[in-house]
Amino acid sequence: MNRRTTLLYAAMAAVLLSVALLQSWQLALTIVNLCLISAVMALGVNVQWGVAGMFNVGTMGSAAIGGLAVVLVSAPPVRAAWAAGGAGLLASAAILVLTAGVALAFWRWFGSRPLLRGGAVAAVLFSGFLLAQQWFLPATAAIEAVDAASAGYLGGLGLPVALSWLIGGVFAGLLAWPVGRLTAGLRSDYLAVATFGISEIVLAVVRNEEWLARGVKNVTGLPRPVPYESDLQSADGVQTLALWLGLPLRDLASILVKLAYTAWFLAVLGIIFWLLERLGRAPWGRMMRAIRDNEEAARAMGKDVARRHLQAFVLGSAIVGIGGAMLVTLDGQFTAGAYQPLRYTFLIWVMVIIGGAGNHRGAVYGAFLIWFVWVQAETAGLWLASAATALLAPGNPLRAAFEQSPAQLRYVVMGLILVFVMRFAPRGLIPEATPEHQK
Amino acid sequence: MTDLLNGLIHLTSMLVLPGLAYGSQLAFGALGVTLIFGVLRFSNFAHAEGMSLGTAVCILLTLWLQGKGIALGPLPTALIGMCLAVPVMALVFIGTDRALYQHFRRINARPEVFMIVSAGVMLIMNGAIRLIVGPDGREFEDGERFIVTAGGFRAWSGLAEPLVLKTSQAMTIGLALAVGFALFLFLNRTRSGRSMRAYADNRNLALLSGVDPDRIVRLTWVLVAVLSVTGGVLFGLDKGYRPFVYQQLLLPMFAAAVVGGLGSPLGAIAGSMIVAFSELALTFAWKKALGYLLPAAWAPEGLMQFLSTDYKFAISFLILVVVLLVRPAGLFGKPVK
Amino acid sequence: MGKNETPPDLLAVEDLCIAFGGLKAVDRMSMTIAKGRIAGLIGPNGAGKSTLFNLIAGYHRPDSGRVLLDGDDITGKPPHILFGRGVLRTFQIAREFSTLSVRENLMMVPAGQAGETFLGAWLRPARVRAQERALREKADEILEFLEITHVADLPAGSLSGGQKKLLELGRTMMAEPKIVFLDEVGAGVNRTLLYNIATAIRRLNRERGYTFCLVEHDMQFIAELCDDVTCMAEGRALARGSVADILSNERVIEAYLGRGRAAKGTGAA
Amino acid sequence: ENLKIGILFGFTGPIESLTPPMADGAELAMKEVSDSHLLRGGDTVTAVRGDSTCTDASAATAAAERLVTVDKIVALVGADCSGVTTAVLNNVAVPNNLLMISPSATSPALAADTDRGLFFRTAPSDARQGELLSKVLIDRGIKTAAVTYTNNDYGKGFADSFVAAYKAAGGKATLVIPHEDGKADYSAEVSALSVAGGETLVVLGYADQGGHGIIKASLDSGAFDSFAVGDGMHSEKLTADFGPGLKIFGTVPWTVGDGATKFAALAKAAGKKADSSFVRESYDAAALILLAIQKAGDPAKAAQHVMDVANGPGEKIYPGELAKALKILKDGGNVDYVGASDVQMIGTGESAGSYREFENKGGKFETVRMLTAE
Amino acid sequence: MSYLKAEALVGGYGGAMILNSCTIAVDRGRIAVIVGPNGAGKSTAMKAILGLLRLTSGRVLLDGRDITALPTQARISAGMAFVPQTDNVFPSLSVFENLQMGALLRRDPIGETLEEIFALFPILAEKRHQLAGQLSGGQRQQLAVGRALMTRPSVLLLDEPTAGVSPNVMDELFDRITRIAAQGLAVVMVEQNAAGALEIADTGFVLVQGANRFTGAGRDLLNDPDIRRSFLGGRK
Ligand SMILES: Nc1ncnc2c1ncn2[C@@H]1O[C@H](COP(=O)(O)OP(=O)(O)OP(=O)(O)O)[C@@H](O)[C@H]1O
Ligand SMILES: Nc1ncnc2c1ncn2[C@@H]1O[C@H](COP(=O)(O)OP(=O)(O)OP(=O)(O)O)[C@@H](O)[C@H]1O
Ligand SMILES: [Mg+2]
Ligand SMILES: [Mg+2]
Repeated sequence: MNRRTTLLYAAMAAVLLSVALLQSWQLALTIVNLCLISAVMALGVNVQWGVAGMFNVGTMGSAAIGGLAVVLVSAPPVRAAWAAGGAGLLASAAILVLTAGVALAFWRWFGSRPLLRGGAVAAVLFSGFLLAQQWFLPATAAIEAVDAASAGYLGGLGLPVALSWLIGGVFAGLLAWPVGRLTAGLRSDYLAVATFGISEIVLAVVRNEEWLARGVKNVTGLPRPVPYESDLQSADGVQTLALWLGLPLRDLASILVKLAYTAWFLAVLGIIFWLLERLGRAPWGRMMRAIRDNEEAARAMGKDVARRHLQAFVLGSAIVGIGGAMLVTLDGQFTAGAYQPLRYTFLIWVMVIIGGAGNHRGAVYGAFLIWFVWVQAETAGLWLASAATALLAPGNPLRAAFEQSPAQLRYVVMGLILVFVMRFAPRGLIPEATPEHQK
Repeated sequence: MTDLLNGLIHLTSMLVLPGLAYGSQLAFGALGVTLIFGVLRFSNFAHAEGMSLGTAVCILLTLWLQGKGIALGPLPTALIGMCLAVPVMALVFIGTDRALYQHFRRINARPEVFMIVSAGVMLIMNGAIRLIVGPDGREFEDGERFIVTAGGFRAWSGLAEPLVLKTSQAMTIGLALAVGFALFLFLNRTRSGRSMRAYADNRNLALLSGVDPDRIVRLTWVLVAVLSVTGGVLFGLDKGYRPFVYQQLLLPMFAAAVVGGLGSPLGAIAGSMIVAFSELALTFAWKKALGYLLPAAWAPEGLMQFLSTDYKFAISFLILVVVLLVRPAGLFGKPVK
Repeated sequence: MGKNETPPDLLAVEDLCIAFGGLKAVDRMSMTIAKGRIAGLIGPNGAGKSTLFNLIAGYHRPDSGRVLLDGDDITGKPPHILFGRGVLRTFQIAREFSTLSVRENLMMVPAGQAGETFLGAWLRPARVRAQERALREKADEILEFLEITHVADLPAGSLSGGQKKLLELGRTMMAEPKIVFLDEVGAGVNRTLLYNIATAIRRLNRERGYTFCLVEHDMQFIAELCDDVTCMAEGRALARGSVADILSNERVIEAYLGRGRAAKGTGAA
Repeated sequence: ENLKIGILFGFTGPIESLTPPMADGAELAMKEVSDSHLLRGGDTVTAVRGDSTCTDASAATAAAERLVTVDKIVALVGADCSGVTTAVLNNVAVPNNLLMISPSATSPALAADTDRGLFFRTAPSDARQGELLSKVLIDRGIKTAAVTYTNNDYGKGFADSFVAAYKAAGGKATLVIPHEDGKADYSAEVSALSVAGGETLVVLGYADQGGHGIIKASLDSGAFDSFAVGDGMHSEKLTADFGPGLKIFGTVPWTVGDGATKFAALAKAAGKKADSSFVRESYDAAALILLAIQKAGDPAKAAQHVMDVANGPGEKIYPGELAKALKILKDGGNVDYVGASDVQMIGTGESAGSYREFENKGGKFETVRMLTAE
Repeated sequence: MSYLKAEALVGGYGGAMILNSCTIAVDRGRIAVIVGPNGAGKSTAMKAILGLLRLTSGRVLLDGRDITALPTQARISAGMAFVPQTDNVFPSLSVFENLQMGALLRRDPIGETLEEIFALFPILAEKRHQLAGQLSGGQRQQLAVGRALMTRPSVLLLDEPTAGVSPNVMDELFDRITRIAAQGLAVVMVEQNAAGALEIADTGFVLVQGANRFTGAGRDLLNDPDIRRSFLGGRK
């Protein structure tokens, strides 16, 4: 780690510490936890963009799938719903699988006659789709009717929630695989539009398929991997500790819970970071940089570019999925409406860019910095607004506009930071180390 | 016979006209996107915000004009406001370029860098819009709203199905086609247009051929200002101005530009129509139309919808992905290496 | 195979065709390259030489025809598969990995590096390190050979046009291929250096048994290196034979060399 | 002493155009109390705003955490959207024993008993309003209707209960589809609805979001000319935009004693917007908090008294009468807060309230009749 | 006094100096050829003459006027034309449009020049509607030279115009360059095909590590065995 990096990290730590001391420990820890989760997501994006040069702006979709995994793994199962529609759902799934198989077989058979092949496959897919719907629609209707206000979905498996993080990664990776297969060869603009679109489609499914995770009605009360504050408050050890520290019991319990989360997230981030650093320093990293520089030449040098792209794409998406799962766990709920591109794609991208694309240390740093700014911009905005408007006359419409919406300044602040960093440190605050850079 | 007419009128008013109008509205955006991509070589994420900002400026100017008692008779006053807003926005765009993009061009930054910077610009413009007009919606349409009204048409034709044509729709459709074609001619037939394309292709060599790069950049932004203000205002007239609705157009706009082939004006128009019509046609409930057009015995029971409207977004992307896989350069794009 | 010459054919092209739009860039082209030989491919600009290379190396799919390597059909196989089978090509317009250092440009070439897989990178650091050391030594040798050791640590993007060509050649030396297709190695390379390259090619051919196929417009270079030469024009083979035969072939002179040159006798060794 | 009350609404995000008037409404109540100097020993009340973003649970949690631990608020008006409200309730309010009253979170999931009696809402219950709206349609003799709802928990819950009640009463919902707020174009939705047909279009959305777009597209294409709406669409901006002749009717929480009218007068006097969605509920949420504090004496215990002040028995309290209520409570009396939206808490802290059937008459929304649950 | 004179140029790309006091001069009607090893700075010297490179010291004179401070654009309008070594066509413009771009600054009819160029490179006439990006390497090179000739320049700078061009066309090209120069153009040409180029050169510059090593008449350099061996690749 060079001096600049150390200095920047130290400054970040100092800022967080000052939040703890000047504002409150709870707030500081809340921010840190989110920073850690953001860092995981940023690492995922960094694998795709910084390392493989793939402009994937479908991060939101991976995060949502990761979050969905938490519901499917750790929520308690709704047996009544399974009884009502489980069979129908499985039947339609079986039909879909069968359809895919038949379609594949036709694809092989009619290999030499493209028109016939296309027609046959389309016909098979279409009729399979219609057939599956015969079971699917009544089944989902039945499921959604089961205690619609609080259930109305299949529920999960009731497994430990930390396991769902891993599964979340796997889910996101599995989704990324076909997406990557389809889009990995596209150039950056197209890849951007395509992945953006696909993530919107994923979200449309999550929002509208209620039997899966209650759609827009949200799944709340998901289990957590840490104790509840109220349990801690009544624990003897905690009470003694509170007395000893001279802290209100309620504050201490809340701090302890947050610290427990911090420990979990730190561990996950640490493992992912280590694995990625290792990969980057190995010939894999060199190969990826070569591919990023010139795909065609890499291909001529025997590198299977499509496969490598897919590899990075899936790996990155899986990491984002893990981050998404951790986030849902921390919130304790899965909110389909919460997935907005500005928050789950754009913000993560800003973190990577500002931190320094291609450099995992930079990405992590960017995540800390940007999440901090994102959360604190509101306070800063308030302060800025009052500072700026102090100069304006009370009746001034500009002043009114400022005072009305300090929260809005959050976006402007983000835009300004982004533009300034790009302008004056285009390779980020902690740039990737390459042989002497040329324009 | 009346059934047939009713069916056709139904299709026209529910599918064809909305499709054309929506397609044309997309087309203005897609043309801007495609032009910026074609000449300045980046995908401008701030484009939708630019349209919104242009419309906001136009609304302020229109209010001012209306306050002075200026009107255009049957046409909306906003048309004058629009003409006044174009130079303002041209200045805004050129200013942004001077402050930001110019630097990145100079250091020969990768296209992704431009995209990212434009995302920053998007946020800043977003803030500017809030300052100027706030987040609330506004109606600023005046003049004659309809060319053909539902009641008027029913009374005139005696048919059960209504036909509606709005002034703003008619203007949008007409202008989109005209502007797209003019842009095509400009780029291919004029010296300036050719210089723009040459500049896009190989900046260094363009310089060596005597092209003034600054002029090209200015010219591009002026054209973009014309396109985005016109498109933004027409959209606002038709749907009612809401500042942040334009963001929602960004994606279909890009999809349209990509389907048509980034960089190709005719492609942008074709792509917009394809996106608009596929969104509408696949989620269209064909029940009524088929009921009119088919013999009574065959009249369908269900809605005859291919896909529920929940997934209409998915359609443009499905098309997009298919086009990208089959013809990566888009329908009108030229594959060049 | 089938001809009864002593060295068997390593590569055979049979009736290859490809059209761009209406233009038949390669039009029923057939040729063979014998194992261990240095074959020359010449022809006027636009004859289809680079396109033929692209077809053989898997960058385009032919409309019809076959490419055989050692008797196996390799038509339309993607480049990275061909690389694995020992088929390598360089580009007419050099394509370096611009942000990698020159040395890294060489080190990335060999296939099957343990550190290129997830498991290798994560679990077998010792093996990766050993491989890297060996690669580095090899790369340094090549840099020395090409006289570009002084730029070893610069990003390849900042090399001069000719240096990039050398790097391109250096990469093929890292790969230990069976057959190398060199598309105009000579264009833009200083002639003194070019003849050193010729020596290198000869040595690689003699000592390591690489087969070469090269496109070049410098007749002196062709004359010095090639065992036999094929002349292409308008997408098909115009003539084939020894260097001397080809250089005095009327049709070749007409289509390619030009009268003046033939008269001056430039290039005839 | 100066009491701080938090206001946590989505000042950025999808419903940002609704939230400023809502916050104004809540602050109106706080100012009223503050100016009366009757709260406990003459306490003043200050509002501290925070941004819930409406969608981002993490940002909302952080903002709430800041309000609680840094600004030291004693109770919270908010949050707005159900998702963030649940997150704030579970992650901040419960651990910190903080009273929360939301003016707009309507998700039934919030009625669960994990809230430790800390959470209430003045928002009308979707379920009840759905039934009433269906009654309105049936009583008007409308037997077929197409339905579209905003695709969130509010719209979805509302639509579910409306459709169920409508069917039970013999009506036919020809098509029930969601619409996303903030989209650019609604012609596909409207054309599907139009083909499905129906005498009227039921729009369960927001007046300055997708609902506006749906009505505009319907009028423009001639698909529907009559609209039935719920509380989210109760805004005379619609008649301002689409002309005074717009055929629109629907239900909205209202008070028998004209609490809503009184509130309108109050807001007008203060120069604030009264007829935007959830503004009255916000005023009521803040008022309830303050009255409960007065009754409890200690803000930490206020939650236990919310039901008392909301449901009476006692003197009925309307907007603008908070000083009177404080006085009564101070003297040991009882109040029954009615407020601007006829607050009536049922079960685990939901508002039952009463509703009015309104209809557009020449650009003004006028009461047709009051509706009360049987 | 030479028509074009670059004196004691010193400069580089940021870090190390690439040009270390290099001097190039050529008169109207004359051809100057620069040769030297790869990476010697030949292309860089060309860029410096055109103002594409910031100089640390040295000056460029055109017709006795100091143009060191002029931007590239002004030099182009002053009659300089340049064919870069790489990226020397507009790939997504057609061949015809590429040539039109060459004549961008001209206000007189271009038909005649066009005919001349088509006569010189018949392949360009044949492919006039094809995109330049789809040309073969040698065809591209011909187009690049054609584009520069379209400007009707007074100074023509060519960076390896014959790289990848087939022998018959190369001979034609050298021929044509001689004839063009004779019409009163000053030509500066970087060439690796030194044998061909020095043959027609009036002056030859041998550049090594950014500095002039030898200067002399083309034929003299060609016949000097030392120079031949170390720079021109002569064997015999
Ligand atoms: N993508 C393409 N689209 C259309 N035409 C093409 C394309 N690629 C090549 N061509 C044409 O095919 C012909 C053969 O080109 P190729 O590059 O193979 O020539 P070459 O023999 O390598 O010539 P050179 O010696 O100039 O490099 C040329 O006429 C060229 O214009
Ligand atoms: N853009 C650049 N940035 C940094 N260094 C550069 C750049 N371009 C060239 N160089 C360096 O400058 C030196 C001279 O380059 P130049 O292109 O002038 O050589 P040249 O004499 O034209 O060689 P060649 O005959 O191979 O074209 C080389 O060592 C090269 O590495
Ligand atoms: Mg070639
Ligand atoms: Mg050079």
